[in-house]
Amino acid sequence: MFLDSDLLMSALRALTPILLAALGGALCERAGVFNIGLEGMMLVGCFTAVSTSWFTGSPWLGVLAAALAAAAYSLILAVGAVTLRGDAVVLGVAVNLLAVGLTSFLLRTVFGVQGTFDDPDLAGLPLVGGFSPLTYLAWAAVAVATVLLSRHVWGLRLRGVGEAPDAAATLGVSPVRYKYAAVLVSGVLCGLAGAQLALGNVTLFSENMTAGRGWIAVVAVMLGRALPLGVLLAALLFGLAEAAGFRLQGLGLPQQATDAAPYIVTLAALFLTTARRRGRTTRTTRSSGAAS
Amino acid sequence: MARIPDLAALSKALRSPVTFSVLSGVVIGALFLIGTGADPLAAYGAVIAGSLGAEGIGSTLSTGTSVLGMALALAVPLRAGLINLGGDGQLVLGGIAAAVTGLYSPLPAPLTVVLALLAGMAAGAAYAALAALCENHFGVPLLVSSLLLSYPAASLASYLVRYPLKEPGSSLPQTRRLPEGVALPAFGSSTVTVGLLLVVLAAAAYWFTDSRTAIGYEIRMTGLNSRFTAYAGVERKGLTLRLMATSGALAGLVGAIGVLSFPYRFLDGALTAPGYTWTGLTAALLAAAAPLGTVLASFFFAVLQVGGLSMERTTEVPRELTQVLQAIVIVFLAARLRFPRRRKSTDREPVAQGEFA
Amino acid sequence: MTRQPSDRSAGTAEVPAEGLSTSEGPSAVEPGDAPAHAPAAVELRGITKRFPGTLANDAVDLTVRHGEIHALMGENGAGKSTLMSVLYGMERPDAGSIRIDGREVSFSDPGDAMAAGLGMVHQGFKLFESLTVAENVVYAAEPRRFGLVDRAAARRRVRELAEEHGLIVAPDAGVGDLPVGLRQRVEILKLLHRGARTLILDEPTAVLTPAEADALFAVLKSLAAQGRTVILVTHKLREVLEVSDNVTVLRDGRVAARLRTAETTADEIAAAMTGRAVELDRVHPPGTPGDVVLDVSGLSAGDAVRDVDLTVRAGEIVGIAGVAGNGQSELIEALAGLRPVTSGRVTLSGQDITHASAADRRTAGLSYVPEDRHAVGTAPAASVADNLAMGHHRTALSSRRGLLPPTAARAHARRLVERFGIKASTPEVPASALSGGNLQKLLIGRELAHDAPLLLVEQPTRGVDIGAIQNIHDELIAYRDAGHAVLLVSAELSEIHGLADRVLVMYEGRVGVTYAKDEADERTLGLAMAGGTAQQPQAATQDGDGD
Amino acid sequence: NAAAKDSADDAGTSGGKSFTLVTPDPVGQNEFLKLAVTGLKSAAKAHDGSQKVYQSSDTASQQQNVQAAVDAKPDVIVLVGFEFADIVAQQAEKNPKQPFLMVDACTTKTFKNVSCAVFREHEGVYLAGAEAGLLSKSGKVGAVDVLDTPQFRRFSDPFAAGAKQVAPKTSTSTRFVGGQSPFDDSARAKEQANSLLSKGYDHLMAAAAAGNYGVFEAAKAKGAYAYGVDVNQCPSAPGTVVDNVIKRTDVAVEKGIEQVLDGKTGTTVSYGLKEGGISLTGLEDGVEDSQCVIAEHKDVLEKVEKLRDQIVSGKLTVDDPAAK
Ligand SMILES: Nc1ncnc2c1ncn2[C@@H]1O[C@H](COP(=O)(O)OP(=O)(O)OP(=O)(O)O)[C@@H](O)[C@H]1O
Ligand SMILES: Nc1ncnc2c1ncn2[C@@H]1O[C@H](COP(=O)(O)OP(=O)(O)OP(=O)(O)O)[C@@H](O)[C@H]1O
Ligand SMILES: [Mg+2]
Ligand SMILES: [Mg+2]
Repeated sequence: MFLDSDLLMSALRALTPILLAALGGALCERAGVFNIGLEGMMLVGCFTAVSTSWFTGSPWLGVLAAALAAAAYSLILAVGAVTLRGDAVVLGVAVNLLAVGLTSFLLRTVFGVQGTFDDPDLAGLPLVGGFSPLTYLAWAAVAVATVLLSRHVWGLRLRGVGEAPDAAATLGVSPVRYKYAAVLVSGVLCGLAGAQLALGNVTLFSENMTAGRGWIAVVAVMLGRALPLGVLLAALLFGLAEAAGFRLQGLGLPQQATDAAPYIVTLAALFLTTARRRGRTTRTTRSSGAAS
Repeated sequence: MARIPDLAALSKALRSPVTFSVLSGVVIGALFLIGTGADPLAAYGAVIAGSLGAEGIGSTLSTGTSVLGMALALAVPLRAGLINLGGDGQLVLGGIAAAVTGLYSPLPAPLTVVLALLAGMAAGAAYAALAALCENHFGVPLLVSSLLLSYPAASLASYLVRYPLKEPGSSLPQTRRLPEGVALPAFGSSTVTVGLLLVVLAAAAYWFTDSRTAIGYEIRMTGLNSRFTAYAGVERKGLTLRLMATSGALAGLVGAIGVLSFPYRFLDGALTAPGYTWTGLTAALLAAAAPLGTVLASFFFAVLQVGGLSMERTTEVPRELTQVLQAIVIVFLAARLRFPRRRKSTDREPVAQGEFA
Repeated sequence: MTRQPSDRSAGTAEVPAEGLSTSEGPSAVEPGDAPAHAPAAVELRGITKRFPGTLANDAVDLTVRHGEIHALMGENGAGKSTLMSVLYGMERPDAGSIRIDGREVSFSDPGDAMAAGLGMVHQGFKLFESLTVAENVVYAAEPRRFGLVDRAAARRRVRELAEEHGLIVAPDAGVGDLPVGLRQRVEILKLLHRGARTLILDEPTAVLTPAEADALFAVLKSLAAQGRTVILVTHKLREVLEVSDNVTVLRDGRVAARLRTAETTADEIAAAMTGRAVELDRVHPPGTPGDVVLDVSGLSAGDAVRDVDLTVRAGEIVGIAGVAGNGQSELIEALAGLRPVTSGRVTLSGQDITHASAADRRTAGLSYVPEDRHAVGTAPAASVADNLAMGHHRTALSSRRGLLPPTAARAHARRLVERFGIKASTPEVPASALSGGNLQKLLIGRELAHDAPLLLVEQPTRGVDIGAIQNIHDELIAYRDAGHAVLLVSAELSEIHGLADRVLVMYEGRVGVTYAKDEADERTLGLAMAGGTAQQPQAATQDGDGD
Repeated sequence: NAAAKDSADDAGTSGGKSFTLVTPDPVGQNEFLKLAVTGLKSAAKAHDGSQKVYQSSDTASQQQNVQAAVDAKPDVIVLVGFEFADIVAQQAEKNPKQPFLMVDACTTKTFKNVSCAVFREHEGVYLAGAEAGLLSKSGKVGAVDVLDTPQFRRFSDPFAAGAKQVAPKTSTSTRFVGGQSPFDDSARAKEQANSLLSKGYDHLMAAAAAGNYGVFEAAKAKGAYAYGVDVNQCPSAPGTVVDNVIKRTDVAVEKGIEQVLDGKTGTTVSYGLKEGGISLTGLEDGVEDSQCVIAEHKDVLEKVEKLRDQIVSGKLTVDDPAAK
């Protein structure tokens, strides 16, 4: 049968890095910071994970270092967009660009290779039940993020900060602090996404290996309306479309068609969800300025 | 802009965020170089010599053609606060349309060239307009619709050139070479073609529209406050559609120029691999889409790209350094540069203009 | 030290001011229940706050006793909000000290101020529209269970407080769905939840009907009776006289007068506010109406505007009164072409414009001064010249081929700056550099310059001080007298009363009776604005609870 | 590997001959390009000359690098890859005195100053396919290619043909990595391999460039087998990689330079099984130490050797998908 457990496994593996990054993106979105630098933060995570695992021999240290490095890297966005009030979109583009340059530069100066670093001695993450532990972590993160955002004090404050920073400030909640926290946590999650990609999905680093996954995460945030569960569904949709695409190649569909499939499916899903949303809320009137 | 440069203007220019950012980028880049044991002076010297020297200037100008073309394509909607992330798709469709026209047009060669350019522009425009329609009629944000539409376009072009349009016997996914004469004339023996003139003309037209026409004024004001222009009767959806179509036409033009220049055929991936779309976008963002600034930023990035490759050939410094440099400049500038998009009404902070001045 | 006010109110102001500003010694007045020797609830000394180009507070002293309702008055820009921001820890003063209950304090953020027992309702609401009432009330002071927000406890708390203070509002209602009167309650509940002993309310009644305002005052009085202290920031004389115990008047950042409410008059306060005698509530002579310019019949636009009929003739000003949120803005937007019309018919000078675009309506002879001058009426980042060109750029300023020579725009800007007395150093400065009053002049000047048969104008003098108000009113009257039709929406009843030849009241999207100029006194209008009955807020509460 | 460094080190030692190699992609872990660099170095050593490697990453940098190479006028400019056909044709015409050596491709027109060395990989892939056909338990063998292009079809179609030659009932299938960076996306390559493995395919030809490592990982996890390309890739996944289609780019570069220096320009040399330019690790000396699975299957090797002999003698011809 076409839909089988292998397809699902494949989809789940493919979506893990996207899911982790998209959760980070969703937190930022909720805090009112538009984060399109997920791709770059993830790539920094990939490189740090591989290099740390290589030099220490421990993939776990690699994961830890990836989370820390990507969080540190995310400070560019935090300082630029929150403290200096720069344009988040421009900063996000720059964060992505810098990550490609920086990791390629370091790949050459640290490992002396260009393109790909791979070695049989490079320790990847162990598999538990067919998945890397970070896969389970990603799913747990969905649950945690859901509870955090909807029920936890921190989440309530974060949502308030994202919606009306002035109002939060008058109640003694520092929007800056919450925005920083959201960006840093997104950095951590992107770092984990990178570690999963480079030590879980495969065990190697290659230049620009995120290959657009960060952008998909950005789209997943929009499609999932920045809700953890929504983001999960969006990532799942994309993962399934991609995994199904692989299958369809086997049925003779040209590679170019299967390449395009996930994007078309995502766009179609966006059409449907936004059309429905607009049908529901014709009443909201004065929000035209807030729509981006 | 047309003021006589006096001392105040000079000091203002020196204190401008642009100068500051470029200098910061250069300094941080130098620290990187020292950190890896290289000589910053030699490296930067190699960048300058390799891009502006006699042997490099041709490459800089031909790279600059594509970078500037894409930068203009992305600047036009950006001026009104719209971000077109689908440049790659529009570029590729422009290229393939030009290739098909070039291969199958029954007209004499010079007319075919014109027709191919027009076909490229039309294809790019139509596809970009599709993204605008997604925003206007389905409420999918332009940023996302243009990005998502870009991938299928690239896949479509890839399919066409792999199967129906493939050059028989070639082991590459490429079309046949365009017939003799179906090419943009080059300057002397250089790689610089009339394409550069076309793009520079487009830049001039953009400058003129921006500063001297009513529609340019409306676009600028929309970028600063779209509710303001809507209130004054500027129709948002129509403007989005027209701006995106223009943007796509320019991207398509770059694609057509690429196909009508050496090697005179459409080769899968050749148009997008050098990343002109991203470089162009960053140039446009850097300049806040201001016409003159966009031209200067594009030239600056072309210099960095060509110079970086040359630096790698002559010194042992990886070319990624220039990419890092480019990104640092943008980070520094972005942190100080604010776009009026999405601005809250209560914001009264002065807005830094991204003009290079 | 007390600054000597230099105007004619100085004499009267001086004596009670001395009495109020010293906490020691016998006092002639006994505001509230606090014993005279007890330290004041709030004592500001020599507060100075400077913004680039503006001295917002200049050595301001303010003493507020326990259990007192203290009014802080002043024109727009006098420094009231700034002073309260300083007190509330949102702004650091450049000089001066703050004492709460006699203890010197220094707040670095509102959290500190709240901890010291202060609470503030800000000018314009500071609420989270997507959150529920309960979430808004407990935000940043949440009852918790295992680190999670204890929603049941939050709801309980809201109900308790609501009952205790007569501020009924449904805890689970989304704040975005509440009418303004109820939002005001949520703001106050927020403070009570935090146990605020001193409540600062910055222009709390700007958006309330007189009846809602009265209900609010009843609540404030009962809070004061409980021993809480209230600082009421306002520029409405009626309210001050009705509710406060003492008044401090600010002018240009300085204390202009300290008055005891019982011993002062409206004229005295107004004079202290402006520094000269002012003719309160000027009423302009009526116009001479001509042909119908705007004819609206059965107009509906979504839920906000329902079956509205109205006409505006050349040479008359028709005023629309109403509490904010009853569809006035939506009506104007529908007329301006910014909101789709669901049914009905609109003609302008005989031309059907029901479904015309905004641009076509302007061509047909309409100009429009919107309510929100920063978000809608201007592009603050653009230059004054660019802002003044908007709307004229396709007509007067550009050639037939769509060219827009920068010189033409500059010349046009200079003309308007001169004609309307806009204070701008050059036409090239960004509009954001203009003061509120000047920005409003820019906006009104630009729209009047169209010489369009119909002018739609919303809140023409909101946030503008008295000098500028009179100026703007004169311009509008002159425009009317030149034979144009004007449709005026204002929340200021005195403005409507003073300018309009006929008055309509909008309530829940509908327009009721038309009042002639002499019928339209503030009492009548106030009643009509509340839907004909003073019980309206109560009714809305019940709706909210029913959800 | 760190080729840029080498070139800078050697740049000063003039006197002898000078050679410049321009690659279409970064050398990195690209075994094929690494071998070309090795060949270039041995040529430089043999002629007491100097060598430079210019690494490109896209069409624009390819053109700029070739231009820079031409401007420096070395004794031989070596170019590896199909991508250079148009550029070399253009430059060769403009610079008739400059000798070029193209490896792995040739210009369509012949030029006096352009020599070419091409490979018949399909012959080697065919033999690998035969091994797979003989070893497969499930009777299903597949391939993972970078992209659906003729040049990569050379690694999948003959693989299927070889398997069917020895086991006619074998079913075959090919997957293409595709995506946004097909040459580097090992994660996608791995998933493509998995999609084959989950359908029961147990022997996979890996022609996924950097993605090969992903293919090996996938095969290893499922206990299946894979085939490498260009060099001996068995050590990267011992017990999983059965054999490799060896492409002696180093030999082609070294011999090519030799010929050009000898004045034999304008010729095309084709390397296949017969010339020893294409081979399998299993058919070379030192199979025992190669860590390849095939070392344990002498019987299979015997059969494959026979096939090879037939191809070498011309009795058997392998279809070249890239020639279609
Ligand atoms: N953040 C700021 N930066 C610069 N100037 C400011 C700032 N906040 C207030 N001002 C200026 O300080 C002065 C006092 O403003 P404030 O808001 O305190 O007046 P107000 O009395 O509350 O007026 P209103 O009745 O309009 O609320 C004004 O001139 C105002 O423009
Ligand atoms: N938030 C702010 N940021 C920067 N400057 C401000 C801000 N608010 C006010 N200003 C400046 O303070 C000055 C006074 O502004 P404000 O709007 O209070 O004027 P005003 O006293 O009300 O004058 P007008 O009579 O024109 O209304 C203006 O020049 C304005 O540029
Ligand atoms: Mg105020
Ligand atoms: Mg003011």
